[in-house]
Amino acid sequence: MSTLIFIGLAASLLIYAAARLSRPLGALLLMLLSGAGVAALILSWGKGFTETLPLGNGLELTFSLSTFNWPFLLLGAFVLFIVSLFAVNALKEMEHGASFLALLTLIGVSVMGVFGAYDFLTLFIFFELMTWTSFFLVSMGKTGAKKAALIYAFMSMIAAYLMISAIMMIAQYTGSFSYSDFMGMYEAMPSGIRTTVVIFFLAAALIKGGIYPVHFWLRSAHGDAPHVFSPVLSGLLVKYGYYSAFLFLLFFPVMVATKAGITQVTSTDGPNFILAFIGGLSIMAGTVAAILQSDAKKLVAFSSVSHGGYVILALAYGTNMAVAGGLAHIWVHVLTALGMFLSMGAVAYRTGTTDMDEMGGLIKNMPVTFTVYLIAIISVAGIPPLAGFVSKWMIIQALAANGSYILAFMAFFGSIGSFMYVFRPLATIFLGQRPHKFKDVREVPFFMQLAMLIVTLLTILLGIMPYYLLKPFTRIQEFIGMVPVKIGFSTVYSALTQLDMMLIFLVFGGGFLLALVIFLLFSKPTKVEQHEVYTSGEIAPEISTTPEIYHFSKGYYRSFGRLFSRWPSVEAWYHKGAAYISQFFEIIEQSLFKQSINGFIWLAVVVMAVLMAVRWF
Amino acid sequence: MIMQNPVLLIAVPLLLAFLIPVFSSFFKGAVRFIPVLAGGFNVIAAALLIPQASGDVAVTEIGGWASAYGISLLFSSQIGYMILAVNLTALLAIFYYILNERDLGSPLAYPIAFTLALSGANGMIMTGDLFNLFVFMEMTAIAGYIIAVHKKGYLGTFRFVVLSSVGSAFFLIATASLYNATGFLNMAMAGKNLGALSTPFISVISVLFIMALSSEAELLPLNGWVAPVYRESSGAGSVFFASVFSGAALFAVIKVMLIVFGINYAYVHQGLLVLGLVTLAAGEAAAFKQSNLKKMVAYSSIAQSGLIIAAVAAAMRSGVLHNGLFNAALFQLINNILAKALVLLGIALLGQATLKEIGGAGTRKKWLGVFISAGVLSLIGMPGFAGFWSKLFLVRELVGNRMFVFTLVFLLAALFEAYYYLRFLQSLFLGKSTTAASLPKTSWVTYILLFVLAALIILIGFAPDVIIRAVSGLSLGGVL
Amino acid sequence: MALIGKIVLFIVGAFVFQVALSGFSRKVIARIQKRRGPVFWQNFYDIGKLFFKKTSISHGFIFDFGVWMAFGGTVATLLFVPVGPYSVFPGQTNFIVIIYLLAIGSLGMAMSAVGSANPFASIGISRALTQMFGYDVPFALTVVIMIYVHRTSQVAKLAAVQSDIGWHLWVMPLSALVAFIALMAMLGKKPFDTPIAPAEIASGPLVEYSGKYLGMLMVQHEFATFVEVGLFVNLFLGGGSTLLIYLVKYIIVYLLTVIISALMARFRVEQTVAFFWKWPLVLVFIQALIIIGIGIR
Amino acid sequence: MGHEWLSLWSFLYGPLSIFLVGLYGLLTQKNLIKMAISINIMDYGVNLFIISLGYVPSAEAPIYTDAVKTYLPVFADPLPQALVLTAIVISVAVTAFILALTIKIHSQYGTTDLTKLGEMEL
Repeated sequence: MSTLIFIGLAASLLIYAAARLSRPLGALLLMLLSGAGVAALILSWGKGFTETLPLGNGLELTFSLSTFNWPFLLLGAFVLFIVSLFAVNALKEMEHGASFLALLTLIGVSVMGVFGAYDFLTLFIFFELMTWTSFFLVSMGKTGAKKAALIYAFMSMIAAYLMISAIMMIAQYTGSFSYSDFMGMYEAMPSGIRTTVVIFFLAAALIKGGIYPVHFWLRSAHGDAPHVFSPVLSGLLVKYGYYSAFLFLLFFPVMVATKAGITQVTSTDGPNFILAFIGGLSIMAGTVAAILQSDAKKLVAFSSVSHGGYVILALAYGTNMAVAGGLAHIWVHVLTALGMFLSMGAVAYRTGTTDMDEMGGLIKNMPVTFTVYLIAIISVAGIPPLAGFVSKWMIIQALAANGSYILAFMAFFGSIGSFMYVFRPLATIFLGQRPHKFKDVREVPFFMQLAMLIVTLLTILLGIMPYYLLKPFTRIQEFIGMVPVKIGFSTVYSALTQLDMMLIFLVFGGGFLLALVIFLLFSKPTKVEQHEVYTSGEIAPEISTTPEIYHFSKGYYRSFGRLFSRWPSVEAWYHKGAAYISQFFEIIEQSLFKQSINGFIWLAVVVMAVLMAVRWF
Repeated sequence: MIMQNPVLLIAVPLLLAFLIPVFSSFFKGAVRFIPVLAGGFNVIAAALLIPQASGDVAVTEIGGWASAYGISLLFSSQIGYMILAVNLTALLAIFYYILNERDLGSPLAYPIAFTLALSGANGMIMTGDLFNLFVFMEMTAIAGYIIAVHKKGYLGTFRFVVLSSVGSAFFLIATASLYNATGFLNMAMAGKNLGALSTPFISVISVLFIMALSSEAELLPLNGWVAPVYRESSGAGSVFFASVFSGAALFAVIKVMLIVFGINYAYVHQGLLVLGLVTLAAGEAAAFKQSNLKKMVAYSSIAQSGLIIAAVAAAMRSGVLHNGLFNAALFQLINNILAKALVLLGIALLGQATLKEIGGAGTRKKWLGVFISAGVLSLIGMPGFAGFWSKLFLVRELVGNRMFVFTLVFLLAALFEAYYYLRFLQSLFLGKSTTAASLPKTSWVTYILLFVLAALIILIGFAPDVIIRAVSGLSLGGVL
Repeated sequence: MALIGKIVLFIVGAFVFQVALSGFSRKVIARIQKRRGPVFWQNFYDIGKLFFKKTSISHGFIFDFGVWMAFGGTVATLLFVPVGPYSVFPGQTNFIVIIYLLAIGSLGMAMSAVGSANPFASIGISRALTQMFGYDVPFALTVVIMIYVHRTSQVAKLAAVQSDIGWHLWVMPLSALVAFIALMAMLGKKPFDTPIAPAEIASGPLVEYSGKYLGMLMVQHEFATFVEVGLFVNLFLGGGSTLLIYLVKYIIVYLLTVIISALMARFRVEQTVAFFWKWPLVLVFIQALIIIGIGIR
Repeated sequence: MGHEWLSLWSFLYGPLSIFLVGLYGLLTQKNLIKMAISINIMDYGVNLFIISLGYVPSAEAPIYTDAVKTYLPVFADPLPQALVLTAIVISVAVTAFILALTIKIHSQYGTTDLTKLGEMEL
């Protein structure tokens, strides 16, 4: 692995050089590399190794490939593969395309490091590598991106410092950075330190994962990042947070209990319960915020907040069903986030905007993109027979089986609310009246379509055959000594019932065919133009001249928004806090550094007097 | 071998500095190369000396006096690395001066000042004698005054002169009193005899020392000059201040603290710790608001000095020397010298003063942008660069020694530092310039030098044990 | 083969029964409003007329596709709901599958409607989704309580278990109340008919449909009704040990919704949501507390 | 010892008060020239202090002559005197520099008043 990391570093230079010659070449190189990563990982199914890279002076980096991190490494390679495929065409007009690709390669390196780490130090190093590379990548986006990147970096640094503090506390106690040492020592640590470590580490994970009270960086970072990078942010980088939460939850009481074979939460364990609750709040806040967005990418960003909530809720809930569901949901969210962000990127690539209120009727121009988006949102909303349903079903099963009504309420809230927000882009970008300026928009080029279609295909296949979705995670459950969830090729068994995705798919397909047959049996319909609609007596030609008037998708859910008009906004608090800090800094500068010379001497005399006085008395 | 005597590191530049006026009457044009000669000699000499020095401190006696009575110079491999870092950055600044700023001021005064400053800085780092330290400090300071007025920044320089003079007056009082009480000017011996003295006396002396050194080391009460001087000084000048002067002065402070006061006077270190932390916090807070790049770096430099001093003080605070923390502080010092030189030189080469003006300059001068980012990323402690390790070690030691308040202040400061430096990088690469002014030309020599510095930072970033080995043992082998 | 026969029987049976019933309900409404009303097989006429109409207007591919999806999705859902003692796929009558599969039908219809590019349709759909957000959450929770208590999420089993402990209508009266209100909203009956609101937005989603499109959507609507009312009957009224008992219960519930609907005025959409998140939600949580506190028996 | 207080005053408190006078000047004066003078006063105080430290009661000048060999006198401490020479040189240099700077400032800004300069500064 360490060799791979050095190869990755070298590759980033190579790709930069290649991309200077031609963007597609650089992107193809990256695609080949990450594709090779995907292939190698699939081939290494079931294998594992650990290796160390000594840095001297007692420091060493440890990497491993095991059942535990296999799905995550695959995830990283996969996302990069898809995105670089997408980038072959998409980067053409980007200002800093070559640097973009080089930095994206570095993200790949950080993937290997974060997911492949076998000790906390390595984990941290590659976390930080990700921070600064993704900072630049986010900065390259549209107008608001610079501010967004700064907020993003700021939050990431907070997470990093929380994490490093926790790591150092662990290291001080266990004498090493290794995961396995910590696993052995965790129970024996003094409870004060343990609590601090847990809180710090989980807070870091929550920030990175964009979970509710610390989620606000997602809106701008995901929304304003370059269209090619948003899928990576949402599909890959927030997964770092989920992964570290998962990693850390292994030491958490409930997970320990589950390891002993208990499939049911016996007590509402305090910390777990709180964490699950935070996950639940994140689901709700993300959902409501997503519904109220009018920018497509920001909408998807908040859907990430909501989905992160599912993952955290499920992982913290800790029954074997919930854990398997939560882990599966990570992969599901990768696919859906890719699907949604890539299709939004494709739309923006052609139209140059992500403002939903401006668009409409693009399905005629971009049918493939529409299909991709449609499949992605069916999965996001957790509608069978796609992959999204499996994981949501498992999570809800786990919650229902143990009677956690409040959490179940939260899960349902997010799930049903997602119908609302996923439909809005569908309706206002692809359907409805098409503004005149988008009449000549074309479908995106081949590679972009290919990248999107791969994602779509996988979403469908994993939905019909949940075995491939769940097997890696049941293997993890075996690996960490948890009772694995029972799965069949297309079936999942819970304590309450069983689910047969193939059956659902076939029945749905049958119903669809029936509908088609009935439809075709009867007389052929007449096609009409887009603007020929019933308008209760309004003047129709106006529609063709100014379609915006009849678009009616501005403020799509405005009535719903009224419900929340008086709710407190976390973001507003943060802004207020930032303003106070800024003022405070101003005062410090004025009083300590902007004196006249006499002032400085005064300052010195006072400091001297104080120092001496403290000594003397 | 003659090169083995560390006194040459001081004497050669000094000699060359005095030769400059003589030289200038014969070869007017060649004068400007003399500082290069001095700097180059020092770099080579230091590089040659380091392998021969062991971790232990070698004491070189000057003028045939036994070390406790005469002036003595200390040298060890750690001091050697310090000298190497300082001289390397100084050499860089001098190159920059020759290539870009030769016509800025008097063609005579500035070469002299640079060479003199080099000599003084080396003296400050190496000397083991308190009064000698004063002399070198003043020498450096006067050279510094000259360098500070390079770009006609009279007001900032005036501040600098006044505050620094006050500091040196304090220093003299403290030194004289210490001499009177202990009978020695030699740091080690004075420190040894300190035990017999009363606590009030030591506390007064220590406060005086702290005040005195605070002006040079950019610590809080007397560091009001830093921002205006950085802002007004030339490119070479700002590098001198950020890397050469503050590096040498910080090392001198550390030396005085370690050798004279040692670990037995918790209250001395406690005071210094608080002062350092306040400096750190205030510096970062002030830097956060700046849009002038040099002022931003200046305040950040203040903050870093505070951090280093606080860390050293914390390492000695509890009656035991925490090697790890001490080494981490020294690591941070060296990283700071190298990275800050890189950043300031880069800013000077871009020739733009504010965040807005610099917009997009990094894309127009790609390599320069890359080098600057290496420096900046090292300063904010990103992995792959030297600064990451120093930050990591600091956190490790701080958490390990349960100094949670310090950790908190340090990490918060680092957070804001990261924010404004990243903002700078963002503007550098992705911003849109507000001025139409074209960027000054940069010669390939400068690029090579910058490359060396950046490579050094990245090298340490990947193999931190080079520096760890260098700085560890300064406390172990003992200047004591 | 038997399976296919069963499927056909289910679909045809549901169609005939529900269309007849809805025709009858028109009569009921008419009587409440002191009219005579149409004959009860009027709806068969209507559907037949629509299907055999020579002209129908298409607004493009997605307009057609959405209709197929809506129809197919709803038919598929139908097959997972147990009717009395019968179900097509025994052991697969998973509640969560049913409510989410029902959503695919709704999604198809929504897509098709918005695909027509008519602003009224768009408004209607946005209201429908908003309203759905309102009622589905409390409704799902009522069922979660049951699932937890009985340790199964099979609708058939949840229905069967009531023969031992009594109907959930009596055991969990608050849940039943909530579920009934939610049912009204699901069926789009007043006061929860904002998405259609004929006088306001010209029938909303359905504004652009004609001919066989409208026919298919009407059938789809009847199937969805069959699923939704059927769920209520199964979950709260103990299903039915014979088909007849089931159908009787079904008719009573359906007519009840129709009658109540005839007496109500319309909510605004955000009022609907606010309403559902206020009282029904609170009631469900109270019910949950009671169930946790005193148990089922 | 009657002259104890006298020696204390002349060797310790006296120089220190001179130093404090200088410090006071720096604290209050707004004129650059006056500040330079204050610094100078401070330096005088310090130098005097150092010199006085070398004082040993009834000692001889530390000059090694033949006569010394015969009766081993008490020498005054020669080191402070050596030190003070250096210090004086430095303070002269600094003073010269400050004055030069003041001239420059005056020619550039037309004033030597710190309050007026403060507005131009920064």
